[in-house]
Amino acid sequence: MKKLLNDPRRFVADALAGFAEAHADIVRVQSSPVFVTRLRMSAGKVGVVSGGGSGHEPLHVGFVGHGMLDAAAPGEIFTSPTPDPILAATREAHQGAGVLYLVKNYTGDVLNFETAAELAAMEGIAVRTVVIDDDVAVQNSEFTAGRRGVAGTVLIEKIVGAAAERGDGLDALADLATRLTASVRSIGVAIGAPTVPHSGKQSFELAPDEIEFGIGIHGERGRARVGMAPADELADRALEAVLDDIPREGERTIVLVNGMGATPPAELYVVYRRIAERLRGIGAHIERSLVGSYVTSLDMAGFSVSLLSVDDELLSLWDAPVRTAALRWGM
Amino acid sequence: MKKLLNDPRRFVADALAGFAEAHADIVRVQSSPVFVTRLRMSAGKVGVVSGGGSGHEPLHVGFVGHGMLDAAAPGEIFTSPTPDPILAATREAHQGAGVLYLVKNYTGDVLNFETAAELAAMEGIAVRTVVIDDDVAVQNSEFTAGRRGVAGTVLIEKIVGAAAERGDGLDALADLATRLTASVRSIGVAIGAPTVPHSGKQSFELAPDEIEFGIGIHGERGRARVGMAPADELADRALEAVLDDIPREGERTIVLVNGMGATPPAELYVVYRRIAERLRGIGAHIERSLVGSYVTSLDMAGFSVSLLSVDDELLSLWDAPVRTAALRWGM
Amino acid sequence: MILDTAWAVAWMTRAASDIAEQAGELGELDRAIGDGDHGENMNRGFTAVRASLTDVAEDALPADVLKTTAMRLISSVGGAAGPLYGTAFLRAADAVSGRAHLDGDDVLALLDAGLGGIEERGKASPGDKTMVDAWAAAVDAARGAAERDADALEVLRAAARGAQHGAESTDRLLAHKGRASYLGERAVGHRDPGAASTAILLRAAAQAAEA
Amino acid sequence: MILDTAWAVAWMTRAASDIAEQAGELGELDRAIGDGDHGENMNRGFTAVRASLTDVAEDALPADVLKTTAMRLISSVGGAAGPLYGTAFLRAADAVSGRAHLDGDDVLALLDAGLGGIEERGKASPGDKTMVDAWAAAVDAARGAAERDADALEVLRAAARGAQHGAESTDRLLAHKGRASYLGERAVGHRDPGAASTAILLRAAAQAAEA
Ligand SMILES: Nc1ncnc2c1ncn2[C@@H]1O[C@H](COP(=O)(O)OP(=O)(O)O)[C@@H](O)[C@H]1O
Ligand SMILES: Nc1ncnc2c1ncn2[C@@H]1O[C@H](COP(=O)(O)OP(=O)(O)O)[C@@H](O)[C@H]1O
Ligand SMILES: [Mg+2]
Ligand SMILES: [Mg+2]
Ligand SMILES: [Mg+2]
Ligand SMILES: [Mg+2]
Repeated sequence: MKKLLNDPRRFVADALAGFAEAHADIVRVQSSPVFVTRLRMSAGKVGVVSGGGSGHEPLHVGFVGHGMLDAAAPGEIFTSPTPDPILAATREAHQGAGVLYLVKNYTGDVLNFETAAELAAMEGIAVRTVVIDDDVAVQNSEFTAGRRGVAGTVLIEKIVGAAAERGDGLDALADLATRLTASVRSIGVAIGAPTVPHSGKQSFELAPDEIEFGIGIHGERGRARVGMAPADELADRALEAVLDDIPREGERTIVLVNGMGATPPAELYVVYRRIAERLRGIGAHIERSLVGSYVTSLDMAGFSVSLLSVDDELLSLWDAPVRTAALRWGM
Repeated sequence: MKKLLNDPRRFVADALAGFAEAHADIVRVQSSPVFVTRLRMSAGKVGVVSGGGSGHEPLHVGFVGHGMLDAAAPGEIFTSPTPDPILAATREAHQGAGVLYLVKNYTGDVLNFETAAELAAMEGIAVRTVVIDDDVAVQNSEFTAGRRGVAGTVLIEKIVGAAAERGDGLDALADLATRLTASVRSIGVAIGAPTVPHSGKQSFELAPDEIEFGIGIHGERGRARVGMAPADELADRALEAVLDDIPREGERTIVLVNGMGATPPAELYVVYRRIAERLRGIGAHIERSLVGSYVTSLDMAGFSVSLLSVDDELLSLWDAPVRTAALRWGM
Repeated sequence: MILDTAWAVAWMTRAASDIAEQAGELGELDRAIGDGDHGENMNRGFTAVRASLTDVAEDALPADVLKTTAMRLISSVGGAAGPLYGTAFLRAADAVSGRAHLDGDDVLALLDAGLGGIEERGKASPGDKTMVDAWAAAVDAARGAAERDADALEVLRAAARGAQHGAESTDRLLAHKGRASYLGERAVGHRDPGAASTAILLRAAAQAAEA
Repeated sequence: MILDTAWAVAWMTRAASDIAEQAGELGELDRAIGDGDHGENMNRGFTAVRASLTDVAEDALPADVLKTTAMRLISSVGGAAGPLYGTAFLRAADAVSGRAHLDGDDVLALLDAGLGGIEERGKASPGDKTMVDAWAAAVDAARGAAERDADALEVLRAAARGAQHGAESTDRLLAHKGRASYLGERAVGHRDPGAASTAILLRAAAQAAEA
């Protein structure tokens, strides 16, 4: 394992400390328990809180700030945070108008946020939770833990954060997040496995000509192991999987082509070129796009594609000013 | 070689096409010859033009836009562009006030921009060229090609771009760029080699416990091959090399911790934590920072550290609004 | 040994060292069909548990130890296993609250309550290839022993054997809960890491009673 | 064969196929002490040169072919080699402008002008471990032959042999120009890729004259 780190046990703490230093104008990183809040809360606003395992940076801590998240609780590498930091984050994010949890659908995240919500309720904080499950790689059936929450989360956090900033109430925000969750779909492709610092081992082994199609963001295996193929073919297959599953054919859409951590920008743009070409081909309209590494899996190589169906209102929320470590415009 | 691409010969073109699609609100990518311009030029402003080999994205094309570059000429992978696209970019960037070339110090870049400048002059366009050579890994002696231009380039492009936007004239801008070049120093460390698409081979081979200290951004070997070490130790050594060389001890500084392409954000923040700690330790003040992958080497793993000494005026130029694909704030 | 507070502390202490010893293997199981962190998670949790059990109050009951264990697991494990084991030990504590010495029926009640907690929070049933398979097999075996009027140690031993069989039984299952459920057929042939850690924990309970 | 326009075209055509054939090796040389693109760069350039020489005007002179070659190299190679070879062929064209048939002295003048162009633009001297070493050795050998009143073919053959020796001589040198100069001692033992491509180009010139 070759990584820029000191001790695997210090990795999350060191990275957060560096993050705190680098973005002291936007966030504050608290310790015992560890969570991240924006520097200045907007009084009276509904708090939007997320969190989950570390190793997916900039998700979630990089999206704390004006117009997006009020607080985030980062767990250990690929491990949901415990209820304590979520509760502490909730208390800070609560400005009298309640708190919305945006939770990626993993058993651990769901359970720990659930406990935090119960504890917050006991303190008189109104909490609503929306579980995000955008990964079409996983069947959403009674026989699985349900679809996973992956890169589409960023799109939801941005839009819900903007709606919170404009003053929407807790129930309206929960409804919006629920609606967004129903309109976003993603799928991931790994061409190289991540190495978890603690074990020093790759999460899975790929032959030189193999890839993992439908990969999760924790190195959980996907739909199938298949042969490596040209980028256009991979993009086509990913897009098809998303289009097969997305409700409404997404005539107006926001597209996210996301890097998994070890994939350089040029390769992501190669994938995006094809996605855009194909969407044009079926008459869809890309209203906005993001191409970059926003939801990573440590040093996994590969990409994911997310599509979100949008209308004018969602677009204006997307365009609203945002100032976070990893997403910033309009201010 | 496992990369998201179709055909090595199409790689640069495909990536640029995707880049054009994704950022059609900011840039226009022109073909035959290939170069990138901002969507709207500011009339009467000095044009700021850069360029160089591809494979370093977002440099330079990702820095074309309001408040930074007016145009950029991307070459083949790791290969300087020829004079034609530079000249074409120059013509578009010329809004009556002349054009400043910001050129990284490589024989190829210097010669091709030189030829373009001659041709531009024949067309009556005033051109000034500033060669950036911030890499302290290389001795600046008569017996080398001189120091290389590396990640510090981003800092210079941002500040010079802001000065151009506020209306500075060509000579003032060239002076500013020259002054900045004298005040910025960088060094890079590779923990994994990049693979050039055409050859399909890694630029160099590293044993599992080896790294390349003082690496260039084209996989050119550095000062020495040394043993892998904890991130803090690597950060210390890199910082020392930079501090040894930077004029004025850099009491007020902008710090860039740059990812080489395959290094995820968390690892960069681990490095930044240490850099910030050490700089505080010697009484230096980090006025601003950038942590992210801004000057990459395809899928090389590793980081570089750049320091730029600043004063109030430079800081206000740094803070001025910028709207490019890869750097954006204030608008 | 009588199953008193000292036993409960011994259980958790032994569990902590067994988990520490086998964290690598648990991680490997999770790497195969999950995300590789189960050993690390459990080790972090039981290290915290052990630290908080160094000075148990004189008048503490077994339930207090179980409750402390639960709270430490909830606040230090994270992931799926943290809340599930946390709930299990909370319910277990509840099931034996007020009791200073546990008999065979108490042990059965403790285990059964733990199982109920996990099933309820995880919405999992036996056969879903989770820690529930190990717990359910442990409870079945413990019930058989208790019905034969075995003593507490015998009930614990039966539970430990049951948990081990339950864990082994997950090898051939498809997963319907947790991360392994994404894998479909590809999970078959691999043991569920949570079931494996349950087997370690319940074996520690019996061994603590034997010592 | 007389060194006329057909020879010049044959030279570049042969150069194009030799470079294409050895692009991999040139890339490897550059990968060792540079950035690995020299083979790719030269191949892209000479592919463009070959394409632009398919319909040379009837009244074209050798100098026209050299000039076209220069322009295509400048506009398609990029990197360091593009402007350097471009300048070399521009100057070479200039040196034989107006001549329909080149004799031994013309060949020497052509090569010497090319060398001068490279030295001037690259600010390199013999011994710096660059293409200059191959060109300089070629010019020296060509001069020796021309002074012995050798014919044009003989001068070309001498130049080709000289270039090859010059390229080989770079193996043991430290580099003072180009990317290899960053390597210090680590460049020793490796051949300069530009010197190697020069040897290929000048051998092609002789072979085109022999055919
Ligand atoms: N819904 C569930 N019900 C019961 N047990 C579950 C459930 N989901 C997961 N588990 C158990 O948790 C174990 C995984 O724990 P761990 O790896 O620590 O958490 P995570 O899956 O969040 O990484 C699985 O092996 C399984 O035994
Ligand atoms: N200053 C110089 N003078 C003469 N030749 C040079 C100089 N710099 C580089 N070269 C030649 O150029 C060759 C490298 O060409 P190439 O790999 O195509 O360009 P780049 O170095 O830009 O990647 C070197 O092997 C050397 O022969
Ligand atoms: Mg986990
Ligand atoms: Mg090059
Ligand atoms: Mg796990
Ligand atoms: Mg080269």
